Amino acid sequence: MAKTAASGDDYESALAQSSTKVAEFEDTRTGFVHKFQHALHLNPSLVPLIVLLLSIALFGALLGSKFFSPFALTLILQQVQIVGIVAAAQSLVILTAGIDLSVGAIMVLSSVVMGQFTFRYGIPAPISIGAGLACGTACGFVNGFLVARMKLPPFIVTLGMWQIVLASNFLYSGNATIRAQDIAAEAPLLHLFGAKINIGGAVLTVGVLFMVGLVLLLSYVLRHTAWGRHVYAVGDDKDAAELSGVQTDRVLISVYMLSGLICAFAGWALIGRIGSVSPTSGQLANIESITAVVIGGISLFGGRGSILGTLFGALIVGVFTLGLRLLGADAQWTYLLIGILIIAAVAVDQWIRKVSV
Amino acid sequence: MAKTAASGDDYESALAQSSTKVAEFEDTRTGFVHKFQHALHLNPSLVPLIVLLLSIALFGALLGSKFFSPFALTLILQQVQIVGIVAAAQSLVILTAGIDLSVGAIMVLSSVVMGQFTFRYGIPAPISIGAGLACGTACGFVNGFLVARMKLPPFIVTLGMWQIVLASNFLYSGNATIRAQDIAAEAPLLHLFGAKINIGGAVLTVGVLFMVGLVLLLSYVLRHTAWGRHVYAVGDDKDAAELSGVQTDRVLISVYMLSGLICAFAGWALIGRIGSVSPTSGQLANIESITAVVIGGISLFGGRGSILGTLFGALIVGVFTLGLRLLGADAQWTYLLIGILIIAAVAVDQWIRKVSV
Amino acid sequence: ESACLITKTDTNPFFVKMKEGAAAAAAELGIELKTFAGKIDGDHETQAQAIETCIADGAKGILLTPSDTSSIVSSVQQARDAGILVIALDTPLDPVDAADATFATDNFLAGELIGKWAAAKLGDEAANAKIALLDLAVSQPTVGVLRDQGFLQGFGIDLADPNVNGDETDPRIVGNDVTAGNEEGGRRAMENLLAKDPMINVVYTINEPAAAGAYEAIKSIGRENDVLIVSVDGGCPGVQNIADGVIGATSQQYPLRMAALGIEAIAKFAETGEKPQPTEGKDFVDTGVSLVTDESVDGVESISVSEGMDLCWG
Amino acid sequence: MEQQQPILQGKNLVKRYGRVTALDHCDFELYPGEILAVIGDNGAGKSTLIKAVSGAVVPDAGEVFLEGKRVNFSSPLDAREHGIETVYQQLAMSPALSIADNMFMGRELRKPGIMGKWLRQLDRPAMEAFAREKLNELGLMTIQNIRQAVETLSGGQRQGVAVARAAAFGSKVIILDEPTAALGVKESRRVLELINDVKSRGQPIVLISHNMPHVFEIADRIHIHRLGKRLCVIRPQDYSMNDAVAFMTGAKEPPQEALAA
Amino acid sequence: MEQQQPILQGKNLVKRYGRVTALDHCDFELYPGEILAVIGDNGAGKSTLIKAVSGAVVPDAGEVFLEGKRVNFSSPLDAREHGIETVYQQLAMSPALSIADNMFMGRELRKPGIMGKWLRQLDRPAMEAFAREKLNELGLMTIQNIRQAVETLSGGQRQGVAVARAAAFGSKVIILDEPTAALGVKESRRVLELINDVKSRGQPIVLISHNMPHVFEIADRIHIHRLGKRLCVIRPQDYSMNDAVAFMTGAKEPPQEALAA
Ligand SMILES: Nc1ncnc2c1ncn2[C@@H]1O[C@H](COP(=O)(O)OP(=O)(O)OP(=O)(O)O)[C@@H](O)[C@H]1O
Ligand SMILES: Nc1ncnc2c1ncn2[C@@H]1O[C@H](COP(=O)(O)OP(=O)(O)OP(=O)(O)O)[C@@H](O)[C@H]1O
Ligand SMILES: O[C@@H]1[C@H](O)[C@H](O)CO[C@H]1O
Ligand SMILES: [Mg+2]
Ligand SMILES: [Mg+2]
Repeated sequence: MAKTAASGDDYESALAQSSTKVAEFEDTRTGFVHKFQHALHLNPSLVPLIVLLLSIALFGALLGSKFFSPFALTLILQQVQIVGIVAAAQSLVILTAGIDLSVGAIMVLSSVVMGQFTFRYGIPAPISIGAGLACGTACGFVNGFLVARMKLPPFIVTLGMWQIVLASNFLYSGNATIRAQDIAAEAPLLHLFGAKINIGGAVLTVGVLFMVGLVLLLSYVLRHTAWGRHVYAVGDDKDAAELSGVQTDRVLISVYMLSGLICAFAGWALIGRIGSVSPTSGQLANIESITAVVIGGISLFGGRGSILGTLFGALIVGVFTLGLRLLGADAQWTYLLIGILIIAAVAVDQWIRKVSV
Repeated sequence: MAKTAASGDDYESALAQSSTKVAEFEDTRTGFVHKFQHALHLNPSLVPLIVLLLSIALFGALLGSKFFSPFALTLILQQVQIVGIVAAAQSLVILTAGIDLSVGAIMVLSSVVMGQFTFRYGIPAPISIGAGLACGTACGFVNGFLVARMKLPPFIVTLGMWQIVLASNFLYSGNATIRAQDIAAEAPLLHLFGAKINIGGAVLTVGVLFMVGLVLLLSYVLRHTAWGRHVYAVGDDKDAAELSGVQTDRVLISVYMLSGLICAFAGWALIGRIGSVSPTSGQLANIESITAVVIGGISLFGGRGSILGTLFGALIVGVFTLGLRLLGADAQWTYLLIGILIIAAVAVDQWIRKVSV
Repeated sequence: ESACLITKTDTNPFFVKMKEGAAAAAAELGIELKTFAGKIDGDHETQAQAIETCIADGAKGILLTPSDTSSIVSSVQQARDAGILVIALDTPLDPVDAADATFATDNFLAGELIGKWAAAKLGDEAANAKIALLDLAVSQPTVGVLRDQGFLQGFGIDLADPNVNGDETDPRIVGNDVTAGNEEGGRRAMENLLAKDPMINVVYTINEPAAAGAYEAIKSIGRENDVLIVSVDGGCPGVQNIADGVIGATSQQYPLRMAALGIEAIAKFAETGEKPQPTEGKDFVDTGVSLVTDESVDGVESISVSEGMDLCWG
Repeated sequence: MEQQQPILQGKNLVKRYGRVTALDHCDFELYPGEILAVIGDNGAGKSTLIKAVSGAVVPDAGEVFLEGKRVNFSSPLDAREHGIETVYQQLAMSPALSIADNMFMGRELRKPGIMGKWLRQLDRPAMEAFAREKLNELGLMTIQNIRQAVETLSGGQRQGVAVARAAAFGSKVIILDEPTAALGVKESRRVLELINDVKSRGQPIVLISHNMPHVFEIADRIHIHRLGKRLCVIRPQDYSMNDAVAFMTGAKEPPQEALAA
Repeated sequence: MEQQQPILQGKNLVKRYGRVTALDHCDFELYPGEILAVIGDNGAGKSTLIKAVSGAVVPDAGEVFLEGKRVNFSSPLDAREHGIETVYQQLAMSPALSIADNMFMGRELRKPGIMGKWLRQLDRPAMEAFAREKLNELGLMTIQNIRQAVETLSGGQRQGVAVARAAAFGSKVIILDEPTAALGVKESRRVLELINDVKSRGQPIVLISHNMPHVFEIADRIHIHRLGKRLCVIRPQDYSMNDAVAFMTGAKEPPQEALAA
């Protein structure tokens, strides 16, 4: 035993001359394929974009100009806008390793508040809209508080809120619809997101632009601000984030509040899209938004993925749905084929990721 | 620098005399409360049981004999049986850090196969039932294969399967219900799980006993067999499990297959419960089963929790639902209150866990 | 005395009104009313649980709008065995006599009326019509099938299997899509079918919210004046939409009447043990259906929008 | 030194997990400007002790004092705001985030001008340059890509990032839980130099380590932990490494005067 | 020894992650019955090397031979079935499971008689007794509760469990990636004794370590890794620790004959 430590004399004296060059290796691989692989490796959110382009190409080839018409392509954007906006909210929450099952309910309640405040109480539309947005944010705050401070599982908190908010929505609205014609006549501001804009031939709605703008903005915030990094850190490993100085509770609460606010905007956009204020809308918003998020490559375990992917995920589903309908599949077959295509889309996605190391 | 290593001579020679006693500490805390806390610490699945007992006591106090009647109490069991069986399947999948959104669809398709094979093709009931069970297992195999071998996210795989299986169910059955009267007359074996058994005054059905037996069996298997430990290890950290010698793919595929098989049994039980074979059943089985799992204390991130908790979770929801209905709340108020109660139940659960260290 | 009302959902204004009608009648007759509903249309398991709860609760009678007309029969039998009067509202059970009585709209007839009206409205052009069918759900619940097939029958299209939507081969049909019976689904389904053929000129919708959504889609391509939309329900917003030219005609049903009749029957049963009798010549008590439109056509009986407004609900 | 008031002190700390006792009425003192080493067997309770005084674990009983004032840290953030910077043994890092993101977590640099002020944009280049510099100082020349996610680093590289983070941001007290465990010969030596630097700036340091030569080289005092308790405190000049190892493994009884220390 | 056929061999192994090169045409040989130490800077690629030869990572290029036969391990399980037992640096353990469950993961003991044969019941008492014994052998006397979840163990206790697992189950080759990094003085010494035991049973061992005295004490040959490559192989009796450190940090050029080794 004595040998061990004894032989250790001064073995560190050589360190003074040790190399101080940062390690570098030449990469002898060249060519387009390799460059492309490398680009994918650096920007994994491009992968769902490729899948999206592939599916557009597929349906374009099958359907020709019927699908490649400006009408069909902008229609997809319009059909996707509500899910896209809600999925942006859902992405934020899922990035924190949470889940928000109350998005659809918050969206509908907010739109009902906007409508009922205007029509039942005669409050001017801008104020009613403000009230609707505040309502969504408040619901989000309750979610965030219960998750962050009470440490309850997000699934249960938002499941409970879903039931609570939805029931409140029905009880408050008395299930009454406010008709599009009345809104157009008396409070056209509620229809703002439905307004059409002609950009270089393509007809887009304010809602579509809002969705795209929102995703770009959130993408910037998530990548380039401290708050954005903290969202990822909380989702990645909450304890580690806390230990390294992130105010995790505050981040969580702000994320759920922002999610609520975005859902309220989605409620406003919903009025623009369906014309009327209807308390029975948005029943599939939960599952559709989570689907978009997962197809877009964000991990349900939090901390990994990009919100741009979510937008592509939502569009992929939109392309499949419209494409299959145009191909003439009936409702039940469409439903079945979409199931297959979603699995196929993610399989292609995984495969691209695998080869892009 | 020289000092470092040089002074290290032979500092290990003292080791020969080092103590060889395993560390032990006296615990000076005594009393019932402490014992109770300690029991909870060792068996976290007792926590939802306590919440369950508390809620039974609550509604008992509010409703008296209406609720404490053998009829009402066994009714809860009967109402919970389908969700309970499906939630057992869901628990297995969630323990592996997966999720199974196709449970409800597999259940219904299996029951439809049992019914249609018997009545459309005139195959003897036992064989048809076998076909239904095989059908559920096969669906589970597809899920498992895609998750384990293709490495696709379980959420997407089972979401896709949900759509595929549900649409197949509608297409295959032509949306036709097989009536209870016909089943009773021609294939009473399909009604087996609905058969009533009188055990000391309480009326139970075969389905209820099956649910309880299934949960106990799975609980044994998960705790006391190698396969059970592997299920936990895969959910805990799949890479680690793989590195330490678990055949993770095989475990995953077996879990999804077993889940499919259990769902097929749930389909059989469903025929017993509703009398007929109806392709529109089970639409809420996904969300209800996941809810039971999470209330029961299993983590959606896998690897933690006990299947006994799931049974208590399902019963907690059953107690709330029946209790509130008997109290006369109307449907929307019931939903609202159930939302609140579910959050409260989990909050109490968290609180008990916190004090039971 | 207590009674239960179990509806398919309680989010559809149709059922909300039905509940109000029942509550009003119950208050008048001194009956305690408990109400239950499925979570979504087609959710018959929650309805079965509700029946069990009513039995546990000792109710005298149950009013039920069944989500699955044959599946629920076993639960209904259980209630009847417990001495409870069970009345089906809106949708008959299968078999009809599984309930003690049925107060309902004839949904097939409701569809047939709007089908006939649309065909008559188009006149000779009916032979070249391009028809979109906006149904309820992929699971094809019975109301959805009855109305859709009734419409096609009225329009003069061969039904193939009358129990299945979408198996027709008539080239005038552009396609079927599902709406979930709300505005959002109505708009999406309409857009999908318009992308397939933008020249659609007849739209059948399962109900008026779906019709309102479909109208938004049609309006957004500027064809709102070329397309005929027909629907079913006769709720106040729907009738107002006829006045505004959104919908051409709708088949109005009377949920308040169904509910009130139901409660009265239960009160009577509790008092005398007497059960209600069906309408002459039918196996249920027909609570009536009327075609509401301001553009009446020959050969189809209709009422005006202002009459419809007086009778509307919700 | 002991005559002074301790800058950080724990009294009678107890922490139990179910039937497991991690801290058993343990005391702890850190004096201004000193390097205090904490040594002890695996599982003796060293990490739990420093977690208890740095807010990462709330003790069941006992008190913590910072500069003589009783404190109740409810989170590591609390302790950090009081100037206690800790490198935990399990290395609190966000695996999917980059080296720079991790180093600046919670104190990010923003771009100068409107980009930073109004758009709150992070100054990635500055953060990355700083991170690269700190890692070079530690001799971690093998990190090829400063944008690498921390989870893709080698064990030693990861530890280097954590140590660099703690050292980079000045504070009242620095606590290092086995900072050199995964480090190579060169990198370990740099960390020891760094500890001496920090000390020369007047900041006290707590160093947990199993490396006796290192401990005896740089510690001013050595806290020997055994079975959840402070067994004794010795000065490296008074005892040999062999004695220290004998005390901590229970081979020898500690001397009376050291017990009182 | 070198005249013999290597029991485990890697040739020209390459592994890249994006633009990061972890293995750069690296060779590796382990001969029967020897203790081969692998040393090198942090991030030099040691862990990647042993992952590549044990199936945990599939190299981009290069070949692996076991007893002269080309093998293509696609998973660690593959390698394990061929008798290669590895303790990875990141310690592959299931955090929520108990010590005994982890030690026997994949080779559980079943109860004798029908309980085991028909009900496939695990023999928990036997597994726990065995685990306790192995941990005692390693000197880990601080584990109070053998049923503890691994995630609640101290850093060193956890490493002890991993090492005990590898040592307990005999195999052709044992690979240990920094097995003593988190261990205390006593526990490290026990691991070295254990390695010598294993060697005396005739099984070869690969030991990655940053502890030069340990390496020079027990290694038969030392593979020096630098910048993703094998720089040279030396025998401890031929060179001093100072030389080894100089080679691995790039302070000195390695001698010609060692390059050929
Ligand atoms: N969450 C926990 N649950 C149960 N026991 C725990 C928990 N955390 C720590 N312990 C136990 O407390 C004791 C002290 O652990 P601690 O991590 O403080 O040891 P340590 O002295 O830092 O050891 P090492 O040198 O190995 O890092 C150990 O026996 C450990 O198993
Ligand atoms: N998944 C990965 N992605 C990117 N780079 C990686 C990945 N895994 C390893 N590397 C890089 O490969 C190089 C070699 O890592 P490796 O873990 O083999 O080093 P090591 O010699 O074991 O170091 P240590 O002594 O610190 O454990 C490092 O520069 C590391 O950053
Ligand atoms: O009759 C009702 C309503 O018309 C509703 O729109 C759908 O469900 C039916 O049963
Ligand atoms: Mg420690
Ligand atoms: Mg390594």
